Amino acid sequence: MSLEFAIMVCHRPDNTLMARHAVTFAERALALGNTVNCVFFYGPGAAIALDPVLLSRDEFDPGERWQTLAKTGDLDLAVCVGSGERYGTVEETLADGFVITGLGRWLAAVAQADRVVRFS
Amino acid sequence: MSLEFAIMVCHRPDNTLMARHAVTFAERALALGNTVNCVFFYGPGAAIALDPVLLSRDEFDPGERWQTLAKTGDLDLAVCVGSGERYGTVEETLADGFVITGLGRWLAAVAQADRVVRFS
Amino acid sequence: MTEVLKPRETLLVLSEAPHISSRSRERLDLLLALAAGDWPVTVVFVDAGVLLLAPPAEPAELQDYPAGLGMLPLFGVDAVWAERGALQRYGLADTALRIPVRVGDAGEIRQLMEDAACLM
Amino acid sequence: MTEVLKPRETLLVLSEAPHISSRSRERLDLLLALAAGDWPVTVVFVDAGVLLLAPPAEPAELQDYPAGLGMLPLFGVDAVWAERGALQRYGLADTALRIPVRVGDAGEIRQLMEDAACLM
Amino acid sequence: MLHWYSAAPERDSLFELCAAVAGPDDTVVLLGEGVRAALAAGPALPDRVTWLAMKTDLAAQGIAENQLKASVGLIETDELVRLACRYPKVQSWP
Amino acid sequence: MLHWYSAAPERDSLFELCAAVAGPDDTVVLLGEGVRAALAAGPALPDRVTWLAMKTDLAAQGIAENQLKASVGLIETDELVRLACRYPKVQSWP
Repeated sequence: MSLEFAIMVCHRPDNTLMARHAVTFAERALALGNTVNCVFFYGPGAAIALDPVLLSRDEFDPGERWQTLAKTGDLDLAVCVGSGERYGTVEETLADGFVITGLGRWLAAVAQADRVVRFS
Repeated sequence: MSLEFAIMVCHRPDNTLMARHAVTFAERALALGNTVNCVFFYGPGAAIALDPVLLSRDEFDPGERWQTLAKTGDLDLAVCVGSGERYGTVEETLADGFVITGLGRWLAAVAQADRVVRFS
Repeated sequence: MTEVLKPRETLLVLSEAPHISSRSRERLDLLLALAAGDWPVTVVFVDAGVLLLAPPAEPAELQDYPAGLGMLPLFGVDAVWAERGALQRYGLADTALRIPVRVGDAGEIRQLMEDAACLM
Repeated sequence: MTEVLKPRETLLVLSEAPHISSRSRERLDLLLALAAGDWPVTVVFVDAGVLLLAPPAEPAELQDYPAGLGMLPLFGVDAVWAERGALQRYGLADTALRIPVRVGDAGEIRQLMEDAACLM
Repeated sequence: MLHWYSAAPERDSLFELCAAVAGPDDTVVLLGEGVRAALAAGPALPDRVTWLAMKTDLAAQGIAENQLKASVGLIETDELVRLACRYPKVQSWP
Repeated sequence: MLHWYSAAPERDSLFELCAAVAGPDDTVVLLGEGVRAALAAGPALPDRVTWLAMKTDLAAQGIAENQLKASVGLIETDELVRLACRYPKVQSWP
C-alpha cells in the first residue's frame, strides 16, 4: 500500500539525532514505495535551510542530506517564511533546493496527505 | 568597589528571558560603576550577532540591545569563530558592532577579570 | 497547486512555556493559522504550556504574543482544553485564565486524540 | 592585548547529553581549549553529561566528538570527576568509561567548586 | 494510536502524561533524547502499551542494550515508517 | 558561593543536584525557566540556602507572586549585579 506523507520538521539543526531521523524517515518512506507531498521546515527547523556556504556543521549537516534527497526524488522542501525570518533564513541566505512559502502550503499538504508526521 | 566582569553569553537567541538578563546585567553592571572587559558570544549565543537585516525577531531582539550598549560604553562584543560557523554568523552575516575572534580572546578576558559570569 | 483544500479535524497539543524558546510562539501561530483558515481545530494545553493561559503580567519589553489566544473565540474555536495536573502544578487551577477552557485529565486528552482526524 | 595571560584554576561542569544539541560539543571544546592552553582545569560530568563518558557505540555518520576526551590525559588533565547518581541512572556505574574518572556526590562536587578560582 | 516521544525523559511531567495518555492498542516510539526513558533506572513504562526505541539514538548516546528495560523493543527507520503506515495518526511529544 | 539556575525545573535530576550542592552560605538565584522552581507546588527548596527569583521572569511566564513559596525572595537586575560582586564565584546551571 502506498501512502502520501506530509512531514513537518521543527527540530533545531543541532539536534543531530532528530535531524537524522527526519531525513532518513523521508528517504525510507520513499524507498518503501510511499510518496512525500511536502517537507515543511517550521520554527527552528527553518535554520536547516541556511546556505551551507555560511556554515560549518562538521558533526552532521541535515541540510545537505535534504538537498541530496530533493535532487533524486520529487520532494518539495518548503521553508515557512515567518520562521525563516526569525532564524535568518531568507532569500539571500537560502540553500539551493529549498523554497520559502507560507503556512498555506503546509495546510494544503496536510489536507491532501494520508499521513501527517512531525519531527520536533 | 568597582569590579571587572567577563561575561559569556551562550543562550539561544529565542530564549528571550535569558537574552534580556544578559544584556540588562551588562547595562546595570556598568551603571553601578563596574567594567566589562569582554562579552563573549559562544555556542548558540553566536546567533545573537546575526545581521538584523536578515532577521525579524519581533518578540525581543537581543542583538540590537547589545549593539546599542556597545555604542555607549566601551564593550567588546566578541563572537567565537567556531560557534559562528555552526550558526551561520560569519563576516558576511555579522551585525555591526560585533567582532569574530577565537577562544583565546575569552581566556585572556577571564585571566584578567575579577568576576566571570555565564548566561546559558 | 490545484487541489481543493479539504480542512480536517485537527488537534494541537501545546506543551511549552512562553518566552523561553520560540516553540510556544510558533505552535500558537500554527493554531491561529488553522483557526483563521476555518479548520475545525481543538487545542490542548499541557505541562508548562498551560502558562500560555495565565493572565498577562508581562513587562512591556516582551511582546505579549499569548494575547493571540483571545482571537480563538472570534474564529469560532471553542474546543480549548487544559491538563488538570498542569494547572495545579503551575498554580492556575483557581485563576481566571485568558480564555475559557475545559479541564481534562489523561483519559479525556486521549479521547480528543482519538476523535481528531489529524494530529499536528 | 598586551596583558600577560595568567591561567586560573578553572572548574567546568558538563551536564548535557551528546548529539541532542550543540551544547555538549561546545562545552567539550571549551574544556579542551583550556587544557591545551595549560590552564589548570577540573571537569565534572553530571546528569545526562555522564553519557559523554560512555564508550563509543556511534554509527559512523555522527562525528564521535566525545573522543576528544581522550586528549585530556595527554594534556595532563587528571582532575576528572563524575556524579555518582548520574552514573547509576544512566547505567554506567560498572562500565569501562572513555577515560578514568573519580566518582563523587554532591558534597565532593561542592568542594571542587570551592577549591576552584574560576567557574566557567 | 502511535506516539513519538523525543523530549528529554528527565522532564518527568511530560513523560508521565504521555505514558498516561497512551492506551492498550498504542505504540510509543522513543526517539532522540527520549530513548533515555528506556534505561533500566528510568521512569516506569506501563505494560499495557508497546514501547519501542530507536537503535541508532541509543548507540549515539552511548547507551548499551544491556542497560535497558527488557520490555523495550529496538527498531530502525524502516520499522518506524511501517508503524506510521499502520497507524492512521502519530502524536509527537513534545 | 552564588548559583544561577536557569534550566527547566521539570528536569528534576539537575535541579536536585544543584539544591544538594548549594551550601549554607550560598544563594541560588532562579532565572529564566528556572523561576518555575519557586512555585508552591514545585520541588523542595532546602532552607539552609537562600533562594531568590527574578521578578521579570515570573511576570513574563504569567506566574503571580501568590503562587510562590513564601521562602523565595524576589529580586531585579541591580540586586543580581550586587550579588555577583559580593560572591567571588558564580556557578551557572546548566
